[in-house]
Amino acid sequence: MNIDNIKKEFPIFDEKIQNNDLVYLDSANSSQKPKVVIDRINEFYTKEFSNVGRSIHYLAVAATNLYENTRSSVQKYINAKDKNEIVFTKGATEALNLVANTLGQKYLNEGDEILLTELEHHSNYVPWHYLRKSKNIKINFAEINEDGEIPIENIEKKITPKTKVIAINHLSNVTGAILPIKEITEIAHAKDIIVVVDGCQGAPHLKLDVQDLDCDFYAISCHKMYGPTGLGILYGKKKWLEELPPYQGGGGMIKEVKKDRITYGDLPNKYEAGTMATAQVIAFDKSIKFLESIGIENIIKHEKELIEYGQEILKKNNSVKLIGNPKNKGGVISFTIEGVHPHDIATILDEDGVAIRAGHHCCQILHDKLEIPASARASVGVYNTKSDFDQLNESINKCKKIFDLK
Amino acid sequence: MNIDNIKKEFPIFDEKIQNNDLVYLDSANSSQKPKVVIDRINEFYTKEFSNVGRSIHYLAVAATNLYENTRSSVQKYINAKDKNEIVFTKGATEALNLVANTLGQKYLNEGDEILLTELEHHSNYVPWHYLRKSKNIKINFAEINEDGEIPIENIEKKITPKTKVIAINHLSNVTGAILPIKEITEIAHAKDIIVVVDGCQGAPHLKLDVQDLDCDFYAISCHKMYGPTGLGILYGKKKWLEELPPYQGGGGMIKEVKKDRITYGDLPNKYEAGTMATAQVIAFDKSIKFLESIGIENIIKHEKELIEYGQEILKKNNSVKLIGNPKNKGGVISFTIEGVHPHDIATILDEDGVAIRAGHHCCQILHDKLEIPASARASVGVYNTKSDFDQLNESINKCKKIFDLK
Amino acid sequence: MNLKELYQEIILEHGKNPRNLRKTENFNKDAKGNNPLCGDNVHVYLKLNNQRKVEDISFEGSGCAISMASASIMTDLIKGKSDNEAKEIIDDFLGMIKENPELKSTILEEDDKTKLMCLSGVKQYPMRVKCATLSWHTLISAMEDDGKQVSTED
Amino acid sequence: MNLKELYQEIILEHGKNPRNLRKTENFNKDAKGNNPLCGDNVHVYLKLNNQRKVEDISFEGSGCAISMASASIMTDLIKGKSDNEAKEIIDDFLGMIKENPELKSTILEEDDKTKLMCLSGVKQYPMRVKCATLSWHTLISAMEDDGKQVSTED
Ligand SMILES: Cc1ncc(COP(=O)(O)O)c(C=O)c1O
Ligand SMILES: Cc1ncc(COP(=O)(O)O)c(C=O)c1O
Repeated sequence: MNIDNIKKEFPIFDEKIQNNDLVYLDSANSSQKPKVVIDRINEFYTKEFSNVGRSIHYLAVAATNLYENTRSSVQKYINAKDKNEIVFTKGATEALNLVANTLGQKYLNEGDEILLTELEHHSNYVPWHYLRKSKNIKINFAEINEDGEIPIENIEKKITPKTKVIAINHLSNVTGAILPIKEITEIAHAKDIIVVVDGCQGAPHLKLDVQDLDCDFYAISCHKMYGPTGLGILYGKKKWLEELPPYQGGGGMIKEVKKDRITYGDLPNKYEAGTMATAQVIAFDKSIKFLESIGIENIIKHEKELIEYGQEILKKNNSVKLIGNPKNKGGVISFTIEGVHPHDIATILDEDGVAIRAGHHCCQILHDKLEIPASARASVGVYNTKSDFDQLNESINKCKKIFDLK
Repeated sequence: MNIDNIKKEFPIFDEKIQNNDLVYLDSANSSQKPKVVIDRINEFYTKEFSNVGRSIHYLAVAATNLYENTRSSVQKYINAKDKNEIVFTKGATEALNLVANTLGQKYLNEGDEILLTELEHHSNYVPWHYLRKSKNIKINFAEINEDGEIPIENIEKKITPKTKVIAINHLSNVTGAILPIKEITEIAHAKDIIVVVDGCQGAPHLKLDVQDLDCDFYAISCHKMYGPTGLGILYGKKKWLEELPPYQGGGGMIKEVKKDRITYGDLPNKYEAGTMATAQVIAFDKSIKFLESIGIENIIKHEKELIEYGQEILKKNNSVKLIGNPKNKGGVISFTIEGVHPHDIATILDEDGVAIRAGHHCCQILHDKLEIPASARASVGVYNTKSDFDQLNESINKCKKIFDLK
Repeated sequence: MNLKELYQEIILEHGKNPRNLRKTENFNKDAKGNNPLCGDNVHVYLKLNNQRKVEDISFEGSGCAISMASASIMTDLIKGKSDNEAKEIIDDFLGMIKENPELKSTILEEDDKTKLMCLSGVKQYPMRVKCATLSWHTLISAMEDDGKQVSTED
Repeated sequence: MNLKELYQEIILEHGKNPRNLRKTENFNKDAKGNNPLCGDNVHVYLKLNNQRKVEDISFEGSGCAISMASASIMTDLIKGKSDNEAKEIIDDFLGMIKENPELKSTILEEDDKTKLMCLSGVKQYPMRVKCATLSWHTLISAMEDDGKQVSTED
């Protein structure tokens, strides 16, 4: 599929938003959905619906096969060694909670330390904070440099003999900085430190090879990856998923249930309690196929060009101040305008059909560090074009006019 | 909407399943979806998609309103006092895990007792079992009588001064027994015992008034209620949801995040961490509207007629042995055939397009008690008709023939 | 929708140069408010004298033009009023933002009413309503001084 | 699909009157297997003598016609074989269920092959394959005697 006219695969762009064409620059929040994915959901509910893994009638067998098929597709897409290293969750947030909770149950002890970075999303901080409360575990933060990156030295500096886990972003949803996961993992593993990667922004925009990265866990958010809402994925190395205790308990994850004891099922069932997001999992196969049909190299190239163009144009616009300047940067540009609060920017841009996000983007630690209460963020997906940034810039100028800026 | 020809609202019945009409008797597992619900998902992704509660652009505002709108619809449908007593989860299993986990964190202490029944689904046992392991809490089981019911005396008998929680099924997914929740709650509350109801089978099939039932928590599975997969609901009394700690941590559930402390948001955000199942929540509004348009009284009447007819027909069939005979019974008939294993029954029925479930239906405790390894189960939804039971009976006869039974 | 109605001259001016953006010395009532969605926060300080008159009112915080203007105008209008008058003005303002087309109170001068009405532009911007009302809800909380932190997430 | 192929005479007969459904006295190897999805479980007992010959093999458990017949036929054919022969037969059977159209092993008599081939009907019923293979996987586990419980969920 050619990325240059990929936009037509996304039906939402046929719509007018308050009489404007939609300029969607909020993909880091959630991506739009291609027709193939929407159609698959529709088709499944219309012609093939059944719960999976429970009944053995025709529809149930077919649905179970489709469900497991997606697991295999994901395995291949991220190059996991084993199909059972793929666990479906309700989102990346649940995936990270699962890891923190089960490590807390079995692996971490009072006084142990967890290393995060100042770039972490709340979803990769609050679950660890729980362990701080319940187990007296210490949390340290690797600092950003002035470009909004986390240089590897800043990680090394904060590793102590008590560090047991490093939990880090793959691609910052504010500065766009891409973290050197492979290098971090090497350093960490040499000291027996587990590496948990928040791959929410990495998975849709970077080449993913978990064996190459060698991280122990990788969390994915499917709705940011051209997939349905209500679905996430946890990749975990088999040895961990086998060793750690289960997370939620319920139907489907057990082996034997007696009044006085319970044994748990094997992978991947052990971590998939209750009826799962069947239709969403089945449709997500189409998201993977869609990404494959474009090719991740083409996506990376396309998004790099877009971001370079966007940065260039915004840098020329005085009043606009870009946040961070990472050498290795993904499809996110955050900025402020001196004298205009990001919420006012977002409202004024919205009037032209330009959808961006304003706020702290679930990264309060970072905004505190930068000493700003909020920022505006434009983020891209496969469907964006350079003209989207032209429109963004034009609307920013309108904003400046309203606020009487030069 | 007239329930007598409601089947045409469900597109799946236009399909042929291996050249047969679909006789779907597996609704207790998951219900089929009406066109209005499928179309709503389609429309939302096609024309209106955005994440909710984060951005402030047009699509995000509209989606957020739709999302909250479903919350209000659910509140009205179950007659909750407050909109914020409705929490969206990924399923009933997660809802029950949430309750057990947060009660375990704050309310329950070593030596406390939890009272379940022998009718409980694994999803309403395993989460409590975790507390047995982590907090040394004791689990007791109220026994079934020979009709497969839980008479109120059997509950009372097992209450001790240490009982802190009673967690019970509203409607058994094996025997169909409807439990007298209101009476149980009265007895429990007189002794300051919290009542948690597993409403998976109750919500789609019974009149729901949580204020009248007066239970403290009620868990709902949306995919069994003509709604999308990957969605559940936890109803909780406000005082509990306010008092108990949060469950999963992440974006959207916080108030303030600092490097050394975190405060949590108010209800309902406190319990909705991360990106939620946006499209599913929005579409579920149509499921509620669909149920309302038929009227729960009509549904109850229809399903009662079906079950009486089904029982009558199966009772006449020698070889068939019904499991339980509750006076107050919902739309579930479980049975065995002497000399034919339930899996063989299911396979043979499937050949005629008759979809039932075979196994322990996530109720191993009950099957142990009944001293059977498995059973066959036919369960109904609004779309079933008496002729479905005629076909069931005919296929059972085919089964008997293959196994050479009289 | 109409950006001109939202960002009227008065709003922009108050947003840029908010009045009473400071901390009242010897305040005897105060409360904090925040909006977790956008990170806006405000701290309102109040000095009620023995006659239950608002001798001074001020605020600290940061936020968008709408929320700063709203807090600025609010503090301007409330200063010098009795606590009952203040409550009437608050109710009137919140009622206007919520549903009423106009302000009803007879306490305010026409001039002051005009200022407040300028904030009515947010009605067309549901996500911005909270920006306009946060400082007002926080003021209520300060007057009741119940120690509860106001949140406008809902 | 074809129910007649699945439920052949031999299957029904073995299902109804399973051979070796008992517990070998003085067994020296055993393993348990279960299928959490359907609740089937099986316990295989083995007595290997000094010449590594299967002196006795038996099983306990409950399950559908397919799984009972499969365990019954399996125990019948394995009895008296050396452990290497047993392994070859197991591989052959599992290979046939998985992909091969026929059995390849030359160890078995034609008659015995016919019996085993009767189980090939499950190929058309993916959810039932596990029923046919559970006892075989459990036998492997017993022979390796690694103390691990077999599960066929996967
Ligand atoms: C009585 C009962 N409780 C709990 C559950 C679990 O619900 P879910 O799988 O939707 O989480 C079910 C359905 O499987 C059920 O029937
Ligand atoms: C970097 C990062 N981590 C975690 C999350 C949380 O993902 P989800 O909301 O899908 O659970 C997000 C998205 O909001 C994110 O951008």
